[in-house]
Amino acid sequence: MKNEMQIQFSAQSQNESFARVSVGAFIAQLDPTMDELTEIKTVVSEAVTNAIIHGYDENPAGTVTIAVHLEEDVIAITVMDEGGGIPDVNQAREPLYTSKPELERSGMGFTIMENFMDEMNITSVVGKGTTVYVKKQLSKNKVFNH
Amino acid sequence: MKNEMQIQFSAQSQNESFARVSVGAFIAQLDPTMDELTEIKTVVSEAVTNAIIHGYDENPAGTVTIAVHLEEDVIAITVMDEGGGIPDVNQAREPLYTSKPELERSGMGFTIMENFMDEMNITSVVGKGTTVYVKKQLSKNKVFNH
Amino acid sequence: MSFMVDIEKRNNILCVRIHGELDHHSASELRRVVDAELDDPATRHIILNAEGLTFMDSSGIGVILGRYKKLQARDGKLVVCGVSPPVHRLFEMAGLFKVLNVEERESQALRTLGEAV
Amino acid sequence: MSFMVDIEKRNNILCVRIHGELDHHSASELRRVVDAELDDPATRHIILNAEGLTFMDSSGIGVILGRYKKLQARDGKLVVCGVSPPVHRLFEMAGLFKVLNVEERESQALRTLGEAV
Ligand SMILES: Nc1ncnc2c1ncn2[C@@H]1O[C@H](COP(=O)(O)OP(=O)(O)O)[C@@H](O)[C@H]1O
Ligand SMILES: Nc1ncnc2c1ncn2[C@@H]1O[C@H](COP(=O)(O)OP(=O)(O)O)[C@@H](O)[C@H]1O
Repeated sequence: MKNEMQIQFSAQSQNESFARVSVGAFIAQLDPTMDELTEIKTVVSEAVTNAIIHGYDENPAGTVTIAVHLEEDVIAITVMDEGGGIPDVNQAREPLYTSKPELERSGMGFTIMENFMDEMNITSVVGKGTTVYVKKQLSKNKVFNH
Repeated sequence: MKNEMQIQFSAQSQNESFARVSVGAFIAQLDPTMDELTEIKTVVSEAVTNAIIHGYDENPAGTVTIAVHLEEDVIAITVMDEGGGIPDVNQAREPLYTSKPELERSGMGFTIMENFMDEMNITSVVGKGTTVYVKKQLSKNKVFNH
Repeated sequence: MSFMVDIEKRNNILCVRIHGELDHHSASELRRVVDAELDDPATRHIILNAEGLTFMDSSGIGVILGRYKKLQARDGKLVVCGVSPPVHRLFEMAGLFKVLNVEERESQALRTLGEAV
Repeated sequence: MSFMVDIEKRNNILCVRIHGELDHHSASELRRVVDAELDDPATRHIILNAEGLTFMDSSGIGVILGRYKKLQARDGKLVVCGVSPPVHRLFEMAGLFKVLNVEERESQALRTLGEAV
């Protein structure tokens, strides 16, 4: 089965839960385990929160875009913003690194995303925006294939 | 409060429930009553089903777009397709009229949408597509304003 | 999405219990299951128990009317029970109460069809 | 989204029970409620009861660490209880168990802080 969707919404914190629920409802058709569903919702929450806080400095005029692509048992998610961008992606990926300690950010966002998914790619251009691509193969079919 | 989102997805029937859940999660921030939430989910389901069945003849290559705009206690929803279009909109709006009785359509979709919302507008061009715009003021604030 | 049909046969009555969300997507599942049973000419009446339904749109009306017509052809009855207020509203809008028998519970529906419970 | 904080004071201990989804949006609510109580210098320890939590992301880690630092400054302790497996995993990833006291239930957390229950 192949399926895809895209959602766009204004950079407001109350949309973080909307984003999680939407992606969760979309991937439900692949019948993920509860753990997989939680992991994916967490990853979406991290990436969307980053776009809102770091990308747009919580300016609601900004737009966050999420694209989800399903094919067989593989979920690919792209979270995009056209915000400030990341000057040093390698530094940003480091556990506990945050550029906004004053907002009590933990610096764990990218670490969690990397841990919960099979693959993570970050493309960012300062002044242009950031795109985070993550991919995960659901375990179920792997189990049945063996 | 002002907020907006847009979702796009391929014209497949399993996305009908995704569309309802997404719109439901988005409007939840206005704290609608259970009845209002059910009405809006039903309206979304009707319009999306029409786009998939009538607009695209269930061809998954088609894309359905939903845009939701919130402002104070007013919800405005637009459901768009770039499918076959409606030759006679007045006829289409009539209760029990359906062009696909062989699919056991009831012809009640537009009647339900009109009944559950305050306003409904249909724009359609044959060969270009259909846009359904619906609007609803949530009751809560009305109650408190008196 | 969650949709489930379970069925039970009692003489010439088919009891159909539906759970979850009935829309265009799940309507085809309901149609498939019920029509397979209607292939047996001994099945004459249907009781549709909608107690477990959490959502329904006009696709549900279509599939119910479709089964109603099939039963009419064999002089059978369709009785619906466990109708929630939102589903009730849709039935009313579509004028379904003019053609359908409605009972509160499955036991009453069975009695309506002359079955001892 | 659903998020709720409720608090109870027991001598110098603030019991904070959180329910629903803790993300960046709701973290500010939790911060506001708890910091208002920490304005009172008599509040020395916090028990964070996460039993009712249905979702948490790294924003939750940030707000918890922030309160931990505030308590350290007054020689107080932060004890967390009712941690579900998904939340446990996030705590582990962030190394929170190195600095936080964790107990299974609120009664145990109270005992840890020397409060009779
Ligand atoms: N969408 C984004 N736009 C701009 N900068 C970002 C974005 N996402 C992440 N960053 C940068 O990467 C850093 C690390 O991100 P992350 O690991 O999620 O931690 P945190 O969000 O807690 O700071 C952020 O502090 C920020 O500087
Ligand atoms: N998006 C659409 N594209 C093309 N035709 C449509 C669309 N929506 C509705 N129609 C037309 O309007 C008619 C009435 O729609 P509706 O009241 O929803 O009933 P039903 O879907 O049960 O046929 C349909 O049968 C179809 O001919």
